[in-house]
Amino acid sequence: MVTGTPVTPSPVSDLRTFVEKQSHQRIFDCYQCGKCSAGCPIDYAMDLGPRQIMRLIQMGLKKEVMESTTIWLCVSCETCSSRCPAKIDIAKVMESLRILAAAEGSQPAEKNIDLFHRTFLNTIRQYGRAHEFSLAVAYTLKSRNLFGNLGAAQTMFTKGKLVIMPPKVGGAAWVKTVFSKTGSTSPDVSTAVKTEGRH
Amino acid sequence: MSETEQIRAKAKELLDSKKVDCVIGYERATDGKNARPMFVYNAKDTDRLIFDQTCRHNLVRYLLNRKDKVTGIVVKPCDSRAINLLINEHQIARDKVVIIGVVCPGLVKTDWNKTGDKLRDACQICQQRTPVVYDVLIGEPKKVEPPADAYPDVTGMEGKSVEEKRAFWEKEFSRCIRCYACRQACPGCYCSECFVDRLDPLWVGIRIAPAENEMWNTMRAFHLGGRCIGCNACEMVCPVNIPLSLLNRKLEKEVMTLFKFQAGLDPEAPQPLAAFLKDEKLGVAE
Amino acid sequence: MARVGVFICHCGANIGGTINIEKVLEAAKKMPLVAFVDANKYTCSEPGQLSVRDAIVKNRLNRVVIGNCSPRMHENTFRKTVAQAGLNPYLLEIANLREHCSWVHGNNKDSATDKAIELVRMAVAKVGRDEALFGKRFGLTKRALVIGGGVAGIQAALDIANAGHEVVLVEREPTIGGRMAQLDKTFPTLDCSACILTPKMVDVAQHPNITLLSYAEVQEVKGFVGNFEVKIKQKARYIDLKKCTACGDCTKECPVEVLSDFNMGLGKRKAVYIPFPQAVPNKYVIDKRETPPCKTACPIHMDVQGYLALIATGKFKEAYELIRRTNTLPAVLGRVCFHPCEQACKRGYVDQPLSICSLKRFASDQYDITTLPIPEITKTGKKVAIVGAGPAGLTAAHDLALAGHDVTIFEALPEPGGMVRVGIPEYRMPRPELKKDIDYIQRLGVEIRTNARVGEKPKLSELQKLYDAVLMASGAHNSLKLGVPGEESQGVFHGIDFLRAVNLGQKVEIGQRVAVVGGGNTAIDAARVARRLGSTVTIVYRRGRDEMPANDVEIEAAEAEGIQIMLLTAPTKVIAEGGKVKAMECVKMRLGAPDASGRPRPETIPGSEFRLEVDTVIPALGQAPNLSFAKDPEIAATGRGTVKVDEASLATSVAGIFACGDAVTGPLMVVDAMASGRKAAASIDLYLKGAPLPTTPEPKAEAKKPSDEEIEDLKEQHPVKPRVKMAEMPVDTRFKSTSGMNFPEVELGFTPEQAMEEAKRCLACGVCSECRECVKLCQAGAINHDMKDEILDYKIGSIVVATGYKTSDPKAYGEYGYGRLPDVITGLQMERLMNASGPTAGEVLRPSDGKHPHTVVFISCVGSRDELKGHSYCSKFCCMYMAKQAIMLKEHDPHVQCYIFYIDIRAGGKDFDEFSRRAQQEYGTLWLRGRVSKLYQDGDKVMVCGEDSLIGRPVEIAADMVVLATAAEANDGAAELAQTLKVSYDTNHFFIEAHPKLRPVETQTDGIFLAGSCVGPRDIPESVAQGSAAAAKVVGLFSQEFLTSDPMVSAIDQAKCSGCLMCQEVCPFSAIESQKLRDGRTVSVVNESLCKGCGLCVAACRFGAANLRGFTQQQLLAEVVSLWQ
Amino acid sequence: MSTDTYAYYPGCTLHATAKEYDVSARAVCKKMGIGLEEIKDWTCCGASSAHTTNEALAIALPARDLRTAEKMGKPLAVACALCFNRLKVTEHELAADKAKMDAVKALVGSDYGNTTEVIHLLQILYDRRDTMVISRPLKGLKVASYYGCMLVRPHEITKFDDPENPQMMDKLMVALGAQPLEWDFKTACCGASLPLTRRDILLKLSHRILTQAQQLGADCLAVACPMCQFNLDMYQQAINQKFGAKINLPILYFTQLAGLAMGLSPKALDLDKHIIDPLPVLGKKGLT
Amino acid sequence: MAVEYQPRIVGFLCNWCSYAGADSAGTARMSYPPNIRIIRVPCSGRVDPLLIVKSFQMGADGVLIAGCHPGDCHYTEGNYYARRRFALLRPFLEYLGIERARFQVEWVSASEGKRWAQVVTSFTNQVAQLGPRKLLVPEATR
Repeated sequence: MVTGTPVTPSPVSDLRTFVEKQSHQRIFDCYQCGKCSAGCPIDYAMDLGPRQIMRLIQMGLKKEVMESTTIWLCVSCETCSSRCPAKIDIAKVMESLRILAAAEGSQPAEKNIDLFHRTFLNTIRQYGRAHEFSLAVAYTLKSRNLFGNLGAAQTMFTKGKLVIMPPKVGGAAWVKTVFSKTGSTSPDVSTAVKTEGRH
Repeated sequence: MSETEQIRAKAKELLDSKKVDCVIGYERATDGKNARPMFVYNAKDTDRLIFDQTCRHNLVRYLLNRKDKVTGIVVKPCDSRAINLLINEHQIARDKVVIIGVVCPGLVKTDWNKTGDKLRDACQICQQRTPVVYDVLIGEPKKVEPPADAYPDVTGMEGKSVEEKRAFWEKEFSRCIRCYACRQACPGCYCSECFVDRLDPLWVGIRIAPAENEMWNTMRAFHLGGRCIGCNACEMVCPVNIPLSLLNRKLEKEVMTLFKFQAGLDPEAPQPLAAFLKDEKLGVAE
Repeated sequence: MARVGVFICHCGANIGGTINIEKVLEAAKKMPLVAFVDANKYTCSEPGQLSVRDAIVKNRLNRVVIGNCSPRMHENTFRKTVAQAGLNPYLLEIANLREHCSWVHGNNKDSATDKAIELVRMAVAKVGRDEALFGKRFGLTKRALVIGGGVAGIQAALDIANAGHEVVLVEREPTIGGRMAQLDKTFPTLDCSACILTPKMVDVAQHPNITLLSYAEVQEVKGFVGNFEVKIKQKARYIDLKKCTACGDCTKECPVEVLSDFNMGLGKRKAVYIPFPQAVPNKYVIDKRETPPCKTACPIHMDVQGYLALIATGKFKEAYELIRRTNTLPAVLGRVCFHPCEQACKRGYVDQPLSICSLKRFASDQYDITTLPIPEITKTGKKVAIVGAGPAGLTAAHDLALAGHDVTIFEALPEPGGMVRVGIPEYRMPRPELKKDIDYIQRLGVEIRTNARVGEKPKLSELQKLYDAVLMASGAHNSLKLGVPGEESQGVFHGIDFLRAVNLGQKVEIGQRVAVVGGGNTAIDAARVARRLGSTVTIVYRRGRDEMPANDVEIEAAEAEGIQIMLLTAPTKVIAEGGKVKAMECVKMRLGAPDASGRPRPETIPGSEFRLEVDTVIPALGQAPNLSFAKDPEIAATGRGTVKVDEASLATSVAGIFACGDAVTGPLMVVDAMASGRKAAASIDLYLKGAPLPTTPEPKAEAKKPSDEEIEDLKEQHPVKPRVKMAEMPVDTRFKSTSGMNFPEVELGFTPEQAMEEAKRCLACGVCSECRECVKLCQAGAINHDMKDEILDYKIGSIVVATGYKTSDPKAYGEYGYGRLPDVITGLQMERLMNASGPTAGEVLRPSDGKHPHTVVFISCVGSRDELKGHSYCSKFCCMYMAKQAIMLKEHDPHVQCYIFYIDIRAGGKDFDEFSRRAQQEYGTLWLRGRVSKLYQDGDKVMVCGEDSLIGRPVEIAADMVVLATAAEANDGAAELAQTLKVSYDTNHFFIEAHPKLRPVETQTDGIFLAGSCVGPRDIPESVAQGSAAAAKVVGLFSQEFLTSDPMVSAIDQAKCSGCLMCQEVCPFSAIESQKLRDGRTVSVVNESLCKGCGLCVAACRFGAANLRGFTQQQLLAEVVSLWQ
Repeated sequence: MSTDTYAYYPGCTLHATAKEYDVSARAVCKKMGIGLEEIKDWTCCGASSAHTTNEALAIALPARDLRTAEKMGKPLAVACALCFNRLKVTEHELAADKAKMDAVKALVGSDYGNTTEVIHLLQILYDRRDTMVISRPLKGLKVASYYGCMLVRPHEITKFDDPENPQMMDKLMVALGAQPLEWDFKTACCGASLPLTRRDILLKLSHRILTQAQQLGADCLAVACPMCQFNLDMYQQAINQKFGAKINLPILYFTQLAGLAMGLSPKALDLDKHIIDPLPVLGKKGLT
Repeated sequence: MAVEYQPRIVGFLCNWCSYAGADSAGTARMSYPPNIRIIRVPCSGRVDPLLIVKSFQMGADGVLIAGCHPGDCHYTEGNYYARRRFALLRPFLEYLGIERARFQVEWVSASEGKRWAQVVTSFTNQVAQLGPRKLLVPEATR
């Protein structure tokens, strides 16, 4: 629950405008039935449920939204979207909020998750494909969570599932260029990439 | 025995036996080359009757003024379809006509005082060589193999761009002098008061102006949609040579593809615009 | 000279807020014919109308344009207004400035104003061409039709009837009462639904002015207000309403049980049933669906489902008696029938068809036929001779004997039974069983003379003299020849001759190595007999396995017995030495294009000849009739050497002589022969009575294959359960002859347990199995299984539609697991559980284990307010009934704790909100705000995952039972009915009222009114109120002696009409007739009382003769042209 | 029957943590005469990370692989559920938005037409389940089919079975002679990409799924998603520790079970690659 | 999309379905382009081709006919005849140089206010894209 001093709702907010444009979802279609929160497997771990995020967007309370753990904890399992009686793809809304956060470089409430995703993308950028080993190593170092993942690593290794050598792929070069073309973060491919015939 | 002789013989027999009180046929026009309609009331006049490739008039039109009397009439295949049309529209009764059907060699281009030997364009692509209805048939029934495209002229027109079409018809229609000869010649145009003559509602302005002409020519053709039997009488009488058949035949083609219907073949079949199928797909509102 | 007054309405800010009225008035002033302009705040208000009237009078206006809301709203209002000012009401036009302009262009005031000006200009142009119109008066039938017998319909019917008018009340179900009858208590008063409803239902039944047609449906509605012509289909109830006393005896022995729809699938009911004890009419009904495919497929249409149902319930005796009703040779058909019924059996599409044939045999095995009573037979004194004691002849004899004729059968062979006796080997058809069936026929008084070969002694002509009718049922006993060289050699036996000899116990010398030629049942029989005679047997067949005509079972059995089958092989010659068969030369075949019989034509493979070492050849290629006896009198034959008969009557070329069976058709299956015999008997009976013979053969009924969807459903409902296999003789013991050349029966038949288990597999396609047990039990003799649907015609003056609603199917919500999780039920199901006349007699028990639930969770809006899986609308009464059920549950059992997940509590209504709060205040129900997202089974609990959005935390509740408040939907067939009535309906198939606020129970069609939930979800008080409201409308209508027709109808100008009659072809109401004028012309004229003013004739009329008043060509053209002025 | 050679997109994990999926998939398809041609130089689909932070990438990366498949002119068989999801989403987004399509063309090649048919391996096997030659029916093996999120959601994009109660894998199991369990967690989330970051959540979610299956007496879980397999398999001990549970459920790929039923050897199906050793259970049922 | 000029559109709406549908669009305050001028007719089958040709001749940029969905006609059959008539007229007008897109028939029921708004919007845009029609000179008599 959002507590604190009285808030002044602003139904027409930049936040809502951005989200609606980015996610193609109609925020005001939500009538707060709560089915999203009810079905969200991670709701219990979030400081705000998906329904509350929707509400906060409706009210234009950006700060609360951007500081919530919700948008980072969402794993896009789409359970909410597949059951929303208002046909809102809530997962997509969450996605758009992460994109907004990235674009604004705001401080994520779940640093590690953000970090994980960035590290993951970096491995792709390097090799063209994901490489669990280097991902694990890089992430572990950056997150300073040295022991958490050792166990898993070992078992995997013994099972011969852990490939130490990163993959060599023909497409790697291409991937690099795409990364540079699309920039580290960009909301929409069509805005990110300038093509002929578009002005 | 030549067609002409056969026709004369039949006409004579009909008049002698009083089966009919008039035979409508063709006689030689005063230029000695063309043909013109002839009403024979007297058996002795029958030897003036002729038939050849100059007999272009669709005589069926005249039956409309003789609804109650029994009439003998000489018809070409296209004309014969007009008889079915008029029966279908309850304008004439089958038992009031004795039909002398003639297998058609196709008409030649004619003009005053001269006859060509080239077939008329319409006759070149015509597939109806034998009358569809008759009491006596003159000549041997002919079957014509339908070509790949029965409407080359229409298809050509369809190929044009909107601008071209617009320009084309503007050129044609602006020539129209609204003499209504086309209407008078047409066996299907028998309205007691044609929409173009109506002052209330005033569908078409009285002025001779392209916009008005367009309205006239469009609706004349559309009123014949699913009814035109393709005798081409309208076009033949047009003093300014507007290609009216190009309009008629477009509708004929559409009616064929949309409703699988051809006018004048069956006197019983309901007209396409007075019938429907509940779940037909016609490409509107689908 | 037209003087037009233009009046623009501000409609408060609705129009004025968007459109610049001043500008509009300015523009209007300048329009042609306009003599006066003015604006009002609310033109429809009393002062507004007054100002219009004054203006008309003061300014001598003779035409009026009003720019306001949609004409569908206030056209009539202002027609009256101008009429009061002395103008003809039709000299008025409306410019729709609100719905079509200000309300849709609010974002663009300027262009809205421009548009408004043009709309007004169009109206002015049109009004300029308006003419004064006058309606015609016509009479009306003061009888009302009420469609739907729910509480709304009941109320409407009663009110109309009490006002002294006749009412026809049509209800689709067997009882009236509708949904309300299913409810237990009603909110907010908690009085018992039945207690307040049933008295009304009884009133309906007893009211002298009400004709109650239950189990009936409206099929067609013609005509117009005051003069509707309605066709109503009265579905066959199979129970005579006058005789039925509702004693319920009929249900006692009914073997069929199906889920009770009245109890929403909780609990079962019989095929003959009454929905609930207080049903009105208080009469039973038999639930009979399609004719079961087995019955249709059976040539003698046996009540298959019937005797299966009886066997399943252990009523073997009754089963046999039912079989007897249609089948004269049960013991025979129980063994050797090719059972087309089994091919048609729907269970076959799930796993395997029922073993109908064997079950029939089982029934006959159970019954001692010698104890079968002989019915009363009244003799006619007529005598019939039958040639041949085969299945056809015997069946005919049986039927004729029952009809009271004296029947004598002349049989050429020493034993009766025909092919069944001499063609089919004993191991398939034990003689004693056959004898039993024949004995019974003899007990009916039929005389059978064996060794009496008609043609030799007696002659056919003699029979003709001595008997009143003769039936030729002489069968087909001549073997077809192989037609290859050497066929006459010693050691060649033709199939049927061979079998006949063996079956008559004659000695037949066959060799060690036998080749049987052919693929039919005869071939298989011959082979298996030869095998039993100790030979090694090879079957030679020219086509492939799939083409073999013999039953698969037989073929498999043959192989099991070690008989080799040589496919795609044909004999070319029989090689003999010293007249004795030494071998058979064969050639290999390949399959070519299909032949006439549809089977691939076999072609020889040149050079593939080979030699098959055999000493005996048995060609079994089929049989043909022998008609040598039918020479005097000469009986006409067909090219195929069969008797020529009349298809319908089976009469031959000679009067009084009939023919049936193989003699007519060539070799048939036993059951076909019997069918043919039965048919012959029927026409002979007619012939003897001197009645005319049938002239048209009855059409061959085809059992239709179920659709793929249907098959899917069947698979859903019925788990795979393979057919019960009956015991067979072990192969080795099969060949020990019982006596002489007779061998023991291979199939040993079902044990009672097996039989019942197998019979239980029946899917009961027809629901009612037509076992006719109920008929025996009904003392009142009210049951008639041959009842047919009938069509009733009524003249009706006005119609009230009250078809109500149904609840949505929650299966759309996979996350709620309805149908999978047994303790998840719907609200209506809960009503039944709580109801004293419900499946649990009012004790709320959970379906899974019958325990009392303690934690019950309600979920609202299942199917409502859900764009994704349901309807966008709110079903309105769910919140209230959830509260009610929560309260009642607590009343039933104080230990119960209820939770209600709601989104918004919709409790608008007198005492509603108090009631919903009482559920929490007094009964401790907890209202939780949020929509449940997931239900799952956890042990014997149903876990409910929701959110309480007020604390913003997820909620999990372990429930014993979950109730889904499913949405209220338009009833089945609502849209179709709307089309029949030509009233409009919305995308949810709810009917559309003429105006949502001002005309809530009217439709756009005069004389048709609406009541209750067919318009949208309504609770009881509203439905009742609407019922009365609709009734009031009807009574109001009926209070008039005459109605005035709408003058906006077509007229045809005779001067212009050329009589092409196109208008008549397009008129949907046959309102246009031909008329011959004095001048001899035939023209069209409009019958104004039939014309509905659609104007199709106008568009169809090239001559400009047809015109539609109020929408004339002139008016519409003026509107078009005005746009460019 | 539809095409019999497919372009094949294994996805990154199938070359590492989910090797056994790749192996068994290839083995089974070989056995069934289904050709799998691994597309050349395929690159990562971007997984969940791309579309959480950079939609441009999330579309561009899969598009490249789609184009390669399009060039091969064969439908694209996908093993990893997550990849399948991303490829489908891309296909969908590009069809819906011309601007995006143009942008993507600029990146992957102007000749790309977005015509590739993306189909998941499970679908392929399901469609052919009647033609399978079952030599070792999985008699008495109670299987809890676990579909996870990525196959079935969002339904209007993946168009894959019923998102709430899918049946494909269950029906496939029936065809294999196994006994699928009717349970309610077929499409519940296992914790997805959280193992490294918020393992607590992962453990909780997976725990609930596993206990449900255990309570219903499952012998093993069948999965179609490497991520699910990894989470449920790798962290079972951790779950047992954390929640004091005694769960020991092998997490098998449906391809492995299919292979088993078709008589392939456990070795050929890499059944030894699992953390929770399936062999004991299978052995008990006489399936090894 | 941007409408650069304001096309003039004539709409013939049947009273029972489409006109009512347009009403409900209004009641629901759905906005659509203001270019259409609605002429109310009892049934789409009432619309004489003369009216359409006349509208075009007068200078209409587009003509829209709207009636009940097949099967729902208040007069049972009216829209079936309309469907045939206009199926024939449409290609004929195109043949005369009036683009197909300028003449449209739609089924809109009384409850489909939303659909009506969409129909009008897309038709208006579609006509607007074609730009003004070239009329025959001099323009028609009024």
